[in-house]
Amino acid sequence: MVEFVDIALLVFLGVTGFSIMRQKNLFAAVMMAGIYSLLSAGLFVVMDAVDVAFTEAAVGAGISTVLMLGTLALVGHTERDPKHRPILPLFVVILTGSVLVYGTLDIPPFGDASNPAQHHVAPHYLEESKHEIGIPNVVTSVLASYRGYDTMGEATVIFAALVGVLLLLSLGPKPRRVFSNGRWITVADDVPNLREEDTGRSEKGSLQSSDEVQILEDSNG
Amino acid sequence: MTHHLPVLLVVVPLVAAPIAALVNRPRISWAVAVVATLWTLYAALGLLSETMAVGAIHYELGGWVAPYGIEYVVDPVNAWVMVIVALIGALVTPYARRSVEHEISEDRIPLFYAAFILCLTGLLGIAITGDVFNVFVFLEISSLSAYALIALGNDRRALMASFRYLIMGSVGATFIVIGIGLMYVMTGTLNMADLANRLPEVASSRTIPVAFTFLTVGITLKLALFPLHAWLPNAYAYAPSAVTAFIASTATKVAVYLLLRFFFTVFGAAFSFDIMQLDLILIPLALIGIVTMSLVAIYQKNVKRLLAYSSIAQIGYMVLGISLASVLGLTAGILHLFNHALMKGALFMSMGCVMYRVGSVRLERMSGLGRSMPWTMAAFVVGGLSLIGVPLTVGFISKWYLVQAALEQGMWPVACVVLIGSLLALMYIWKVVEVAYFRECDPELGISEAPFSLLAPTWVLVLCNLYFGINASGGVDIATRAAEVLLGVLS
Amino acid sequence: MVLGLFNYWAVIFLMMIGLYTLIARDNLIKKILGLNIFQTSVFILYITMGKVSEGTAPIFVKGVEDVVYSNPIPHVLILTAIVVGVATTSLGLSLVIRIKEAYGTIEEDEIEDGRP
Amino acid sequence: MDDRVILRVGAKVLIPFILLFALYVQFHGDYGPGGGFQAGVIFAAGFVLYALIYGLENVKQVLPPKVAYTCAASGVLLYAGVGYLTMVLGGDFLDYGVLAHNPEHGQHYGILLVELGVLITVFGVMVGVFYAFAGRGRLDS
Repeated sequence: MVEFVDIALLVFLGVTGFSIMRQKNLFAAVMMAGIYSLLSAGLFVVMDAVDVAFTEAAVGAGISTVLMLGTLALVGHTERDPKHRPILPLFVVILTGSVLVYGTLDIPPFGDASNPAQHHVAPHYLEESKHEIGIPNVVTSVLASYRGYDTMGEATVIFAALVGVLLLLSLGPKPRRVFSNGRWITVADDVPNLREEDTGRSEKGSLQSSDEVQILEDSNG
Repeated sequence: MTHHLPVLLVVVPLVAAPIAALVNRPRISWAVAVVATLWTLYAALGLLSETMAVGAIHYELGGWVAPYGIEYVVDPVNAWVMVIVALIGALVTPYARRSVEHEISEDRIPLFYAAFILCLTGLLGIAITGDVFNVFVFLEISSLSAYALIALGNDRRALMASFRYLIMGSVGATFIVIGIGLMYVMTGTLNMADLANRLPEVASSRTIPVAFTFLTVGITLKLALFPLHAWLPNAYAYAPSAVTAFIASTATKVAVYLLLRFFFTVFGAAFSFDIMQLDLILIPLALIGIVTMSLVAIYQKNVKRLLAYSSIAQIGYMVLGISLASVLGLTAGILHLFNHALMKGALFMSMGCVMYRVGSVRLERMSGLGRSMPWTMAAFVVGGLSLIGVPLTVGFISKWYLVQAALEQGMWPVACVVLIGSLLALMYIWKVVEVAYFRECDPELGISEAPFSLLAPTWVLVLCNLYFGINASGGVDIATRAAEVLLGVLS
Repeated sequence: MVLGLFNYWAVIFLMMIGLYTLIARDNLIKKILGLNIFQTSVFILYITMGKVSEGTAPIFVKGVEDVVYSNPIPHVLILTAIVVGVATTSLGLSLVIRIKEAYGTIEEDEIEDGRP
Repeated sequence: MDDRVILRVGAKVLIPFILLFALYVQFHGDYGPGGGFQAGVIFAAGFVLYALIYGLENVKQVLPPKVAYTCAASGVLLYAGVGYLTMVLGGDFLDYGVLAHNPEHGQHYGILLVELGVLITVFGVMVGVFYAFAGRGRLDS
């Protein structure tokens, strides 16, 4: 029964992933990506990773989707048809995939309890955490105590992401072009649009003194 | 206190970053960054001298013994790398104050320093840890803050450069995660020393070579080794000056360190070079990288881009040294980590001075700068000489060891390519020197010398280039010791 | 075990869909979606490694003894990786917004001047 | 605005329960699935829902952006602070055992505190990132 659910979910995931790749409407693709996350959360439950499933559902189908939709509202939601034939990417992907498949040939089969991964460090957590920490959820024990330093790093990573997002979106000069009432408006600016396109003009006024020669050189440099 | 030094090295800047963000005043955030970077320099030097005296230092985080918890391990190899990162950090921060005020809008400055300290924290965390998954976590701290810092460049191309770096960097990191996973499933551990013990049993399986391949590809993406370098030139060229100076001299060095750590400590030299025959792939790639990237550098019109291509070529020298897998070759590679940080730091910082006064680092805007900005251009010339490998500079020392290492194994064509690389470096450095010294400047522009607070850190690095070039024994001793530790000649 | 290596191969297929979308598509949003698929599939790979058949979630329940638990380590690692993934996504998306504002497009091949 | 009565009333009813559920997830994390990260995301989701229904400006009055940023930074500080505290008390960094006489109790306190740190950080980051995305591209913001 479990195997059946597992296979079904994997098939669904494959179909969803494939249609995200093919989908030209980005709005639909983002919704599909949310579904992809939910399906993988389901798969995590089947494979006993309830904490991971919870997080994936909250993050992948929740926060990520909200952020993606917020972005689409600003950048538009249709993808242009690709211009070139993707032969090199296909080659890279097939090569990477076959190397990985080759690598799995000696991996212990799925669910094998004699897998070395199940024998060295993990049993220590499963047996000793009762006495050493005394919390029923082993995942919490490992996350917050045995590997608590990783979790501090994780908190720092998302803090770094906030710093980055604020630097890029909330602070600094006001955008020259904004999306308002369903269309793009170029906010009044004394420099004509074409010129600012080609000079890579600085956002800060102080570096504006770029002459015409540089403009031409820059664009083919 | 000394017992906690390894962890304090990392967590002091880690705490300084949110503080710098919270105070939200440009000058105070800057001061926080100065204190944090000076502390890391002090701690890194302390760790280096201690590990040279007593051997490997272990620190158990959370008080859990090694394979069950995460541990920090300091040995001459990573202490050396941490000194490089901390030294450059401690010099770039004072330099950054005026440079950043000039290039970045005021409301962004506090968070700029927060991101800057986070980047430093991440790099130090990668270097010091003895746990492979912890590497990934700190790798992402440094990468995410680096993407944000690069995107702050004034040119809009900085945004696209940052995005490319983000995509390539994330693919690299995910490859590393796949490699770690495959190692874990075969051994059941994430601790580097433990992995080194348990990997030989399963090394004959088909999984471990694949794990090795994924780790290598992932790390080479991060360090921009020749065919995987596409993200690097624009990222270095359009990032703010202080950011380029910092990232160019530290981020790729830490990636090279990771390569060293995985090849020699985790997998062991025997597996990496005898079974996987890594040298057959890496030596040609390094050689092609040195020649082609130096050639591309000659045709650049933007000097920061020129130096960026030169960096890719220089990474070739480091990888070459590692791939020779001998004590001499590793010594050359490890020495070049430090020496390249010194020279590229000095070069990019002098370009920051030019950016400050001229507002551009394009070649045609630099005519006559030798007269109007004598100290800046003199710094560039010394850094350039070091890059070429002229005697009495650090560049000479690492090239000397590299050529010796190649000849030791009878690879005289390799030695020739190293010398050709020097010639090409001479050509691209000369191009800049020619414009700066032998062309008239426009007196109406009224360009004056860069301010002292920019020149002083630049010249400290320039003097380091000369000092360690003349008095090389200290650095060579540490590098040799590190090479011996990696090869297991000496425990 | 019926499944054997099927699970691994299916996951590798998913990973490659993500990687392909990331490399082959010019649209920057598509690239980020591809990255998300790639990373999520690597998460599945890890969790697959930790599954023990007939096992249960690694949470002790009072009075229940002699149960086989699945391996908690991959779960912990992936919790961290998910957070890292959403951090990368949010930073990438904010870059996409800035690129749209600066260039007026988010198709990579139309953004010509960024090329080396 | 009046045509969205169901949404407005529905949200008003739901939001307290969402926040309550977040706290449940936080404190039940020791016994079942959940913990600081999930709780932080759910807590933030409550505010995101409020913003979607009542508008960004209104939610910014309830929770000013500055507060969200401060949360994000102080969560990291709290987590690292626990590490410093254990160091002062004579243990290694993040060795919660020294926080109480009985190491097991110390572990409980430590885990409680660091999970709280994660909750605060994640909540602050998620809300802050949402503000940044939602506030971009508006002439009035």
